[in-house]
Amino acid sequence: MRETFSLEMKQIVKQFGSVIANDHVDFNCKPGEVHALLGENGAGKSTIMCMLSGVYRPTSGEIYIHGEKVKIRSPKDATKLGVGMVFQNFRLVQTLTAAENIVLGEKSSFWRGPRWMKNKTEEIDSIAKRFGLAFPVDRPIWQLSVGEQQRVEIVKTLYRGAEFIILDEPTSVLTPGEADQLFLTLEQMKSEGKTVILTTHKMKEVMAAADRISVMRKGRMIHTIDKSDTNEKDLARLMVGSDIAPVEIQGRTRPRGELLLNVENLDVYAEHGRKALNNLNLKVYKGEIVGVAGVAGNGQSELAEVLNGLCTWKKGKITFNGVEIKTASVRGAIEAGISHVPENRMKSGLAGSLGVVDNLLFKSYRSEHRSKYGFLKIKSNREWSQKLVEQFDVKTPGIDAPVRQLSGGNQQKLLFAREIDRKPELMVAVHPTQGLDVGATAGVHQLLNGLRDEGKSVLLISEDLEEVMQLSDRILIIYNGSIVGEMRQEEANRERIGLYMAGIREKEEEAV
Amino acid sequence: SNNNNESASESPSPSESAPASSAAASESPSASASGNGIANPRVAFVYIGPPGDGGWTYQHDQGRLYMEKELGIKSDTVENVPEGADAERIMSDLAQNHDIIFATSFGYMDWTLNVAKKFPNVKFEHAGGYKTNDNMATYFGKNWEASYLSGIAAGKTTKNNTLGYIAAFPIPELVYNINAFTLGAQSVNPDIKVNVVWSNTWFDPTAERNAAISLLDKGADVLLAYQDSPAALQAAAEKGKMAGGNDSDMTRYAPEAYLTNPVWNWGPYYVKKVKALMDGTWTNDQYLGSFQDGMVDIAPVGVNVPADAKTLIEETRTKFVNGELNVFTGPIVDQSGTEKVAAGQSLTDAEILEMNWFVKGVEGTIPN
Amino acid sequence: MDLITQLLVAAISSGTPLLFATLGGILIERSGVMQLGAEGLMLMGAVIACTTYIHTGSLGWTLLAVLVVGGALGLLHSFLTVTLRANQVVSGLAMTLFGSGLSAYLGKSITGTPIPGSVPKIDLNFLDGIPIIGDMFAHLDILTWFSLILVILAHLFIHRTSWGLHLRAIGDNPATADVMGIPVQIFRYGYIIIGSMLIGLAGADLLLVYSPTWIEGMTAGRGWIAVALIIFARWNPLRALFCAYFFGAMDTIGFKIQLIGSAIPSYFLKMIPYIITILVLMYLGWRNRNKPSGSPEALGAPYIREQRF
Amino acid sequence: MSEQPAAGTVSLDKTASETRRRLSFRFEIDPARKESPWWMTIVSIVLALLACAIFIAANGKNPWLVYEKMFRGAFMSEFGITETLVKAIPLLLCGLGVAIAYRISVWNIGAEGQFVAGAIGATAVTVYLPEMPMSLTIPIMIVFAVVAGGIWGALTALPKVYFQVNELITSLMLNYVALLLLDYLVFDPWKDPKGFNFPGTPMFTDAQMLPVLGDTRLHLGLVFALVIVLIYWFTVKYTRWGYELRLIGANQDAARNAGINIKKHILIVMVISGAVAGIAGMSEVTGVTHRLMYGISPGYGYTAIIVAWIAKLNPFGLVISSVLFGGLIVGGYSVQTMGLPSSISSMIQGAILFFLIAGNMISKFRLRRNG
Ligand SMILES: Nc1ncnc2c1ncn2[C@@H]1O[C@H](COP(=O)(O)OP(=O)(O)OP(=O)(O)O)[C@@H](O)[C@H]1O
Ligand SMILES: Nc1ncnc2c1ncn2[C@@H]1O[C@H](COP(=O)(O)OP(=O)(O)OP(=O)(O)O)[C@@H](O)[C@H]1O
Ligand SMILES: [Mg+2]
Ligand SMILES: [Mg+2]
Repeated sequence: MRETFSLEMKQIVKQFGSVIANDHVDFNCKPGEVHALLGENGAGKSTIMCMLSGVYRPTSGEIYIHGEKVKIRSPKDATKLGVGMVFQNFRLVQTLTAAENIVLGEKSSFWRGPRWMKNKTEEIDSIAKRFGLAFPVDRPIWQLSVGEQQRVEIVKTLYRGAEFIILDEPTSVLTPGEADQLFLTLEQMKSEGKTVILTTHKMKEVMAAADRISVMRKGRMIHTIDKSDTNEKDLARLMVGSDIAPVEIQGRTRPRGELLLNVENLDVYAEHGRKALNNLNLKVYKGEIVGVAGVAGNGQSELAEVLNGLCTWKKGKITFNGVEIKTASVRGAIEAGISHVPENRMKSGLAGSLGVVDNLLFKSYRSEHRSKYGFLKIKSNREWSQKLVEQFDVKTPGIDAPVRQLSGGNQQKLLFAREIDRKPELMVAVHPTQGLDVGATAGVHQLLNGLRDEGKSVLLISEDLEEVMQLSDRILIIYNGSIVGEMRQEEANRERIGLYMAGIREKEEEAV
Repeated sequence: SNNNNESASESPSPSESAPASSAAASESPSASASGNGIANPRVAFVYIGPPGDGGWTYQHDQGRLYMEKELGIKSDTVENVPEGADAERIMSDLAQNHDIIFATSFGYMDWTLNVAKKFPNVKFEHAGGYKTNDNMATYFGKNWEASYLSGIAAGKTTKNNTLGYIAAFPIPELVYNINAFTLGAQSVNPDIKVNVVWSNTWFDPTAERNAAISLLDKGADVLLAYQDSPAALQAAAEKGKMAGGNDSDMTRYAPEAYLTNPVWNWGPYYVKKVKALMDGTWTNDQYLGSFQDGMVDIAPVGVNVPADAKTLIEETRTKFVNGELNVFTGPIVDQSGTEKVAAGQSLTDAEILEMNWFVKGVEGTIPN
Repeated sequence: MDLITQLLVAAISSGTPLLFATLGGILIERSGVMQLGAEGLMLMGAVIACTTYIHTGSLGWTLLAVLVVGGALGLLHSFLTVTLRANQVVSGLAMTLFGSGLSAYLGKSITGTPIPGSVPKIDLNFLDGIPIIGDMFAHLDILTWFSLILVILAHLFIHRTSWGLHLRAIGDNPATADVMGIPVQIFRYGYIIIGSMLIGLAGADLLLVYSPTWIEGMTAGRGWIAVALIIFARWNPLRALFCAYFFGAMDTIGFKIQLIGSAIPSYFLKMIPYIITILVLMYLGWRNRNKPSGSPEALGAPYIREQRF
Repeated sequence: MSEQPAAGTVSLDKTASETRRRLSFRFEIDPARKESPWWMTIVSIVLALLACAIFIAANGKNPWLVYEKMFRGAFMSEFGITETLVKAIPLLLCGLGVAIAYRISVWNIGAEGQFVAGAIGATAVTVYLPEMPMSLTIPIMIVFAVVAGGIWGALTALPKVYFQVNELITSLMLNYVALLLLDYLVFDPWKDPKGFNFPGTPMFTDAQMLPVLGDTRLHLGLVFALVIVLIYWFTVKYTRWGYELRLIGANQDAARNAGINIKKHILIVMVISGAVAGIAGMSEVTGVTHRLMYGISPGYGYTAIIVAWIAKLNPFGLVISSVLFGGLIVGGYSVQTMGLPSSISSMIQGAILFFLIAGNMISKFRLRRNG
């Protein structure tokens, strides 16, 4: 058996504090295959790949490469063993050029005059061409687009002569078209004898590109199977862990109301002068859920930020509830009744070192119920927090416990408790179910649905197409900072959305 | 170094002496010469810098050691005491278990006075100031006489009639020393100019060095630094020029480049006053020493100073010892040419100690 | 010599200690670790230089001792900030306090004792005739020449060698450097130790060349100036040269102005470099608002491999 | 191009790791551990004293006697205690100033300059409004000191907020500017005309001095400091504004999302930070030196940073740490008569800080057997 696998991981356990991210995971690869590692958010895919690339050290377990037992104690060891990884969050030095990033860590020459760099640049260029991965080699990374950055990352592994190439969720930043291009690259790699490991939670990609598939769930390896022996439905069941498809969302109980939010011709510039929103138009009516789909990095974050008063706009007009919003103000947004579920809850939604009460007070501490004459109403705030914790079923050691001690799902519940308790007119929810298990996800969906049923509105910004299609009354597709397509729930299908996401307009679509 | 003093001082508490202060101050004018002596006086010195500074504090420490040897007693020192509120605390602390405290810097004046008022049974000796109390005396010396002699040496040594003077603070002590130095130089060479820069520090070798280099750049070929460190001398030596320092004999820092300078010799005074305390004859005078009693002197003249300067200095020195010469004897005009001292007249010590004008030939200004 | 030449000469002589310290600081901060302990390190360098020179009379041993002590203190800083991930600001402050205290303590017995000799000079007599260059470079001591060579070496090292590339990567994005096989923690140790040696050497230079007797606190804030110069020079060795010399020239300008007889109080002149520093940084901040600032992006943040972003 | 290692390398590697495995322990940060326990501070201080004892012993002195003398000098008499408190007042006030800035991660090391600015502000009252009763003079002095210190704080905050200039460098540069301004004033326009050119203003009149306790030097500044301690504690804990500070301190991004204007808060906090240090300067000139003079601060502003850090920015902890450091300074001078330099106290302060930060971090680690 052993010879058939070029890579084997046996009984790998990885523990972070009290969290067990990988629980006795077995994983193996055959030489020259594309192996997909499938699992929901938080299943432990990145963790096990990071152990292969030496970034994490296993708590216990063994790794074999070509039948030899090896210890991968650092990324350096991994490189020596021919393992190269493209991380979910790119590992690139922003101030260095693409070429410098690629040759970083190379031992060959101490002196790096212009001659040496020129030779290297040519070498890199030729590799990039061979795999159909073009990018400007001499430009600093901070000037490159996300797609280009990913290509730099891939060329980096190829340049370093990796035999095992790990791509961690490579398509989340790509359009379907770019993803197809990537799959062609994978073919090319395979034909050169490389083993490619692809982690993802998107079934479609798995079926398109993989030879074999491993499915992880909640830190455990569930199953490894050849693509020919399975289908999307089985995989979904394995991944989610039950036959039952995610909770059905009931249809709308009342018709949508009048116009709530109207965004016209909005231009927003992000850092380093990049144009993030480009003449964007958007309408949200009362009592509807509007989904915004799109490839990451097409202006979703800026859209959420601008609606919540976190960034200013150069041009355009925002009207909320019939009143024009003149300046960006978070306070203004909060007072107008806009709620925000930010994309990274621990980064910008919660303060990990503060307790539950303080985290619940975030947006309401200015209100008369929570404070008076500048003083907090300590006692009544605690009672109110206790009530919310019970009402939203947040599992916490106590209302003074630092929220970083809560599990991810409970943190998200806490955040929703805070945002919904304010009875918002509009909730801007960004990736609201990322990292949540099925039950928690269903809970969140129910909450969003509930808001709609009360006549409130939700702007749902998500990369998860299924979620967007399932929840939204209307789906908008954002591309390059503009809304390029709109469709009602009934009209939506993956293919159409995919074309819009790639920036191919309706007319062209019809022409094709 | 003072364990015997320590144990002896265990019992007297501050409360013993402190509450009596206000009453004691006005009680008897003769309190200054207290009747009964102290057989084994506990002596403390408060220093502005470290004894190794090579200048001012070094000389005080030499005086202290001399006193210890002469009288066979031990004394305590506290060094690097800033001229601020810390001085008051440190002296209060010392006053609790010492009989006499020498405060060896001008800037301690007010703090010493405060502490002296609180501890009427302790004697205080303040160097260079003008405020006294029943239990607080001052002492200083006519070092302008020595500056005059240094001026003679410089005047004989300079090749281009340009001298430089690095002055610590624009206080009368510096002003009269600069004037005396200039007059001394002009006594052998009337065309001499003295460039003055203020360093605004007593002791900062790098600043002193920068000041010296600026003067040398300006063209001065002989410097005198009324500072506590030998930095200026070292800088001049590097550039092949000559310089003198202050307070002590600085030959060892740069033998070739050494000019000479006024030196202090505090030992005899310290012996006298501590002995007076032992005898019960201590008084709160304002003592002004001179060549006559040896408190003021001039360091051995450097090897590269012309021989005729040496003899001239010896002769003039004898005149000072005999009291035959006053540096500030007219006619003296100030920088603007106004006559300050008429021919045949001399300034009194009190007038000299308040001097705030430069004589003609000094290039520089006194702020305000 | 005209005033400008005099200022240039003064700039070199009083700027050299600053230059050493700034270069050391640049190496340390380029690796992503803040360095606020320069004042203490410089004082330690000075006191060790003085003690060793007085006891051995040998410049070689003196410099060696300075490097060893500087390196040892650097090791302490790196253990605290790299291994224990302590707050880098506080560790630097502790270094300043500890260094000033310990140096005063160690130097008590040698205070005021002149060192028995001086740093040899390289006489380039053929330069003597040339107006400005001759005055500036004809008779510099070996440490000053070393500092000049070091500037060039540091510049080439950072921008033209593989290790320099590693250094930049470590300071900007240690996680990336790590996955590229660069031993981040070891390099940080190395740069902190080497940088601290250079800062120690700055103190030694101040003592040996500039002001050849030890006194307590003799750096008089030059270490802090060096800390500012690191930022002022924006972590670039060549710019560090000009910035250090600018501050060096400002050291003597007050006296020059007094001698000219100008009415401007010297205090205001001495303020100029500080105010200019702030103004220049404000200008740069405004100009670079749309660009990476040039400061090592991971400066101040300890790196932990398994920590999530 | 491939850097595939030979089989031999791998197996060599393996044996090495096999042997290491049995012996190796890993030191890693335990995420569940929170603050280090309170006794860690005491352990650190004791260890620091032990480490310094080595240096003292190397100097031929008995460390135990030295420490005993320091302790006696600082705490064992009415005089020692009051003097220690006199020193603790500026440390406590400056420490409160920097602590509030550190709470929102603004690294103000400019307390020294803000202290001097406050002292200058207070003295301006004696120069320009000399004839006023105490009941007016002291409050006006406080106002002037607060304004002057606040301006100095704002000068640090404005470049940070509007031009992204690192506050470390601005506040440091402003320290020098303040000290030079002080020099200018006491050497030139404000110099005591009867002071024989000594760099200092005239002595303050009785109406311009803070009342003292009995015949000690302990002055009303202590009350100012303690009142500010209480205000600080109450504000952070019970007010809306304090809540905002806590939020900014815990997570700036989240605070921005909560509608808190961080720039405005940085400005306000820096003004307050400067103002509190300014009060320290005011209380020092009116309570202790009774004149503005050259070298008014022996580095209180810098020591205060450590005082604040050791107290973990806790206002009551600050009271303890400032008294401790006041005692170290006072005790440092009292060991001079044993032939030791007073700098021993900064050596001990530095050592305490080293051990404290090390101890703080070590207690977050735990030893783990390598698996
Ligand atoms: N460095 C870390 N420290 C603490 N916990 C971690 C760390 N990395 C991962 N985890 C935890 O381990 C679990 C698995 O995370 P991992 O990133 O491997 O998931 P994933 O399958 O890659 O999910 P995703 O699809 O969101 O990338 C999660 O619960 C996460 O909270
Ligand atoms: N940093 C931490 N400090 C203390 N306790 C923690 C920490 N992280 C997790 N825990 C504890 O470990 C438990 C498991 O956390 P984890 O995030 O793995 O939950 P989970 O199984 O993913 O739940 P959920 O589905 O809600 O995300 C939590 O209930 C929490 O009490
Ligand atoms: Mg992942
Ligand atoms: Mg979870």
